[in-house]
Amino acid sequence: MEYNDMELMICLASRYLEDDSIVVVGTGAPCAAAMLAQKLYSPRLMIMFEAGGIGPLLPSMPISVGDSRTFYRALAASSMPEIMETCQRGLVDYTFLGGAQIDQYGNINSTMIGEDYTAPRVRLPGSGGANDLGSLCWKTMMITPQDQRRFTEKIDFVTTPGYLTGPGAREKAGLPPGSGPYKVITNLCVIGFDDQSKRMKVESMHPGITKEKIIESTGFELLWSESVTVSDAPKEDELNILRNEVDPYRYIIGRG
Amino acid sequence: MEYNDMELMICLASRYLEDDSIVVVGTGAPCAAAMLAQKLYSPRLMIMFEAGGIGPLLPSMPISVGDSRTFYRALAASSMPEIMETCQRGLVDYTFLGGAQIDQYGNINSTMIGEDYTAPRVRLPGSGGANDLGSLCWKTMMITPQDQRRFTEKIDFVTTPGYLTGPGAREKAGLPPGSGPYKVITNLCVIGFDDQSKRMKVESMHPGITKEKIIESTGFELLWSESVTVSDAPKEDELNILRNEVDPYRYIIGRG
Amino acid sequence: MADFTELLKEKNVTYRPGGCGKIYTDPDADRARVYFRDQKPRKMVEKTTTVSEAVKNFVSDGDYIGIGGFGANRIPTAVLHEMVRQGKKSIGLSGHTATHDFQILVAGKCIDRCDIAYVVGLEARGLSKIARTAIESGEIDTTEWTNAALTWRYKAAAMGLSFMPVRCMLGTDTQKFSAAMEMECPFTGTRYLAVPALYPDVGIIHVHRSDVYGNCQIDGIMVADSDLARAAKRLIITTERLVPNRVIRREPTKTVIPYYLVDAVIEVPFGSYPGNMAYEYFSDEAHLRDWLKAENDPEDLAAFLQRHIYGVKDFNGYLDQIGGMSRLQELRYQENLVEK
Amino acid sequence: MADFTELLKEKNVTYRPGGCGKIYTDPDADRARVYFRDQKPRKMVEKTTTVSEAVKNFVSDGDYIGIGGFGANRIPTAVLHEMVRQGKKSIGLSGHTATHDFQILVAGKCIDRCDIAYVVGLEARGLSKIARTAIESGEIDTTEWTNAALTWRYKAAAMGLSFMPVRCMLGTDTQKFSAAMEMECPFTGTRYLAVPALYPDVGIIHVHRSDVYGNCQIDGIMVADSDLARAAKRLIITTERLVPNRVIRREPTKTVIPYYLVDAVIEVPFGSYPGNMAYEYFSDEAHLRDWLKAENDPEDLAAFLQRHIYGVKDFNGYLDQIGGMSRLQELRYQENLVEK
Repeated sequence: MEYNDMELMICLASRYLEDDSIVVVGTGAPCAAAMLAQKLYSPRLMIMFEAGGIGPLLPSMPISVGDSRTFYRALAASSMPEIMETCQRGLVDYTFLGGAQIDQYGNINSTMIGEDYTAPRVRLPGSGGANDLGSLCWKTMMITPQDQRRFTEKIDFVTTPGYLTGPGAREKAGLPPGSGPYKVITNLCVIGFDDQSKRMKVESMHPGITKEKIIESTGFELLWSESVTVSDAPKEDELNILRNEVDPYRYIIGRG
Repeated sequence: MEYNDMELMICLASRYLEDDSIVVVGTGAPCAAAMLAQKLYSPRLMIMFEAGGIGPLLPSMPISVGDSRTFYRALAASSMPEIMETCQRGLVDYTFLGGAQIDQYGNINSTMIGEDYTAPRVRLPGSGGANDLGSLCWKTMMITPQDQRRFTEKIDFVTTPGYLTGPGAREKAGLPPGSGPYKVITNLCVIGFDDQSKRMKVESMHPGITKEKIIESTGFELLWSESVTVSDAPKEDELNILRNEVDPYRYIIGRG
Repeated sequence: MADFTELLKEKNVTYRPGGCGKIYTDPDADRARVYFRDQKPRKMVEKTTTVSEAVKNFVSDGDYIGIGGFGANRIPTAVLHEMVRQGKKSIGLSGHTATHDFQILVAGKCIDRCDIAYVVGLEARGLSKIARTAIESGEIDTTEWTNAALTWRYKAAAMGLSFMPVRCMLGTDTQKFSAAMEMECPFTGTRYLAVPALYPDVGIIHVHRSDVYGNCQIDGIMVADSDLARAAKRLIITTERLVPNRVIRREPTKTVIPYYLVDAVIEVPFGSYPGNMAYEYFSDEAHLRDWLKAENDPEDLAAFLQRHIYGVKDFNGYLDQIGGMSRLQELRYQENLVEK
Repeated sequence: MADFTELLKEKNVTYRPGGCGKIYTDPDADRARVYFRDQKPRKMVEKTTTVSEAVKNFVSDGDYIGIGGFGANRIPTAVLHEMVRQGKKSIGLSGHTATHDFQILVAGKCIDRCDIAYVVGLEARGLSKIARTAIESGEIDTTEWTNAALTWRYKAAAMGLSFMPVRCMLGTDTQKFSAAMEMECPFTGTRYLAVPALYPDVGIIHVHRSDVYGNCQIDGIMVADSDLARAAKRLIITTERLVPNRVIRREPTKTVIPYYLVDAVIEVPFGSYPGNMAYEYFSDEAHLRDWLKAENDPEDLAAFLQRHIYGVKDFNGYLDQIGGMSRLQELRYQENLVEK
């Protein structure tokens, strides 16, 4: 079956969400991935939204992480402090983030492009809850297109901490030990983080994508897993459910 | 009309609770005084209980500050942190405390009698919320029988802060400026606190009580207001409402 | 018996500025206490008024405000429009995912400073051009925070404290442009950022139900509004419905905002429109798209604002403009998953 | 524009022990995080069990526990009796107004240490002689706190922190025999006590409604149970009624304890007896008086405990002893102000 980049990323991301784990997601691709995971792989995946929704029976894709869909027939309709404190307490396994720029340590910029904070070239939406989730959840995943502009040696603003400047830097800054970036899922490959150096390490390349293509789409040096595999392409049932049940109006996958 | 000491103290105390103010009360005499005030003087007096009850329509005297009467048809059934934080935020005007010992600065002991904390001669109930309320509410009132044993130069344990060691001591300790003991209502007199020295100062003597009686019932030197008056005896309507509506089973006034 | 008493020992530490941002509001808990003692309306008296009067009496130029809800969900639109109509100026804003609310106030040029976590985007709907420009141009002064940091700044105030230790922002530029302090735990030595308590001058919250005194119920997620209601020096409530006091007393467990926190109560049906109100009506996505589109051209925007805000008398006039009850009923169907 | 940025400056400060009490539980937030990650039951699976099994599996000798409710209101009596029957030893207790619950555990000689705010009195009912003696004799080691301090120690843990600044206890002997630290605000210099986060090994809470997974509703005051449920490493829930999951999902605003905090769920009708359960049944004052009276004589007490705890198989056996449904119905009438 044919698929676009967005469908590819969502399908691959959905496979990483284990059953019986807790994930805080935003709207868009992350929410689609979590919904797809629930329907195919992890029926008891617990979805939380930062504004307070806990374990809804999502009737459709939310437009906002605070809209009424996020607590439709939910287990609990709580609050923003409740969700953030649940993260800070160490109960949330996964979160999904996006951003305009990302560096080799998984630090993310969603605040501004430019040199001067007081006069940004482009002001972006900002942290919102991204910094909180990336600081406090155990494993941070990212879904993002990959190109030189986004995957850059030095990002203009560290909105959300990845591994900061490398091994030990999160702990030194006071962030909870054991937390940090986990996977980056792009339109080209799946990237993990090297245990020692905390730098990005390619784990699998998507079907038809070459190492060269990945290298030229990245503004810094990537590490490569000793056994780089080819990513499993989206399966028919994944695409069917994604298109027919998760995002029938193509709000998200229409952007791919 | 005849009345006993408990009835006397409750009636006098009720007169100090202004309308449209907020009071946190415990069970017993304080609750009776607040209920009486509501029925006679201050219909919009807002009664809170430390376990979470806010503005109930009390059907009868609560047995516990957490029982269901404390939030019967209440404006809110909240929580202990909610009440304590409302006090800490400075919204609560009055509280009422009791204790086994009290000194000239209004410091109260409800923890233990004896010299050694690890082997008390008598262990008393403890602070509960008393220290919190006496620290965080604006004005602390006390209802207590007066004798040499209770009104003592040095109390065995400062459970709840009065003015501690005198002027400025509360502020120096870090307690919120402007808070502190307000009135002590005993079976003999009504006592305020001297603005300068923060020591107890007799404001009015109950009918038939002499200055000598008060002095010999007190283990420290009392100050005397320049114009000590005679307390207004309990009025007929106060006693009637107290006996018939507030405490018909004489749970509290039966102890007087 | 486990024993951690050894943690109780003297330590010399240094508190260091963790960022170079500004503190726009006074975090002092003692001064807040005195304000609450002297100014908070302890009287349980009727507080119903009009939106126009409430904005006149309780919002002044220069005030710092906090807005209830999240994004375009359960927002007090009527009060925000009225602030624009009355031309309020130099307003400071706490911006934890403020989206359409921010957009309204920027359109009215009301805001000059913002504690910022997320304000220029409308989530999945895209970015607001005017909001973005207001920040890029420096028209609005900003200090960086995160949603959790702002939530916890409210919570510090709601608890009557002057600061709260938090574990977010650490090590990032978000911290560097915040106004947090670096500190450590007195027991464990764990590194924290201390964030200053945020006591807004005015809180504005839209709720499902309130009585005339201001005892309020909210259905669904609370976002940060429980703490905001407690942190705010003055509090304006708009409510879908005014209900008798006995409705409140029937289920006291549901009261999330008690009357003594509230200065003004106004019944505003569909008061979160074009935002979503849980269990009542869904957001009007078409209208929000129209607004975003109008921002592409200053003349279009001026006409749009004239039609929907400046040119109408009040919020009911706005509801007439957008299609009245017919449109609102569509949004109600959408919210309640009714197939038309 | 008001500006408080000058508060953001470097300060050298000293943290000083504020008391000579003991810290019985580990306040470290990082270690708590790891426990929660590795041990908290993330699976939404059926967790119903018996009281006896729950106490066997989730309460060990030496554990430190926190009990829900307040005094003799909404207490998990069945679990406390079972702890006595199983002879649990060396239990630590968080004692914010623990009254009949404390009395039960003291009668069973279960407790050896207590963070104490209020435990020997039964409020208006008078003092428990055995509770008092256990403390006067030194049989139970104590550290002083207040109700608010213990509440805020739970809250620190519930927020995932290792401490919380508080404004109570300052300047008193209560402080001197606590295990608080003296500190000051990084912004304002205001003096605070820091209290250590309290993460109990086990929380035990009685609720009105739970589904089989542990999603719980409580009617009426929450006391400190929202924070206790989040602070506790393990959590045992007894519930007046088990309800289908769809009842929970119908009103998600009412869920105060979500399933992932819960290790065991047991339906125990009248589970707070002889305590009060709001909207269900009033406290049995006659029975509580009998208990207090029995404490005057060791033989009387032994007989009383034999009859009501040791000699019955389970909590339903206890309810039979005290008069069964006839007596319980009287208490229900009393609670609901029904004139018989």
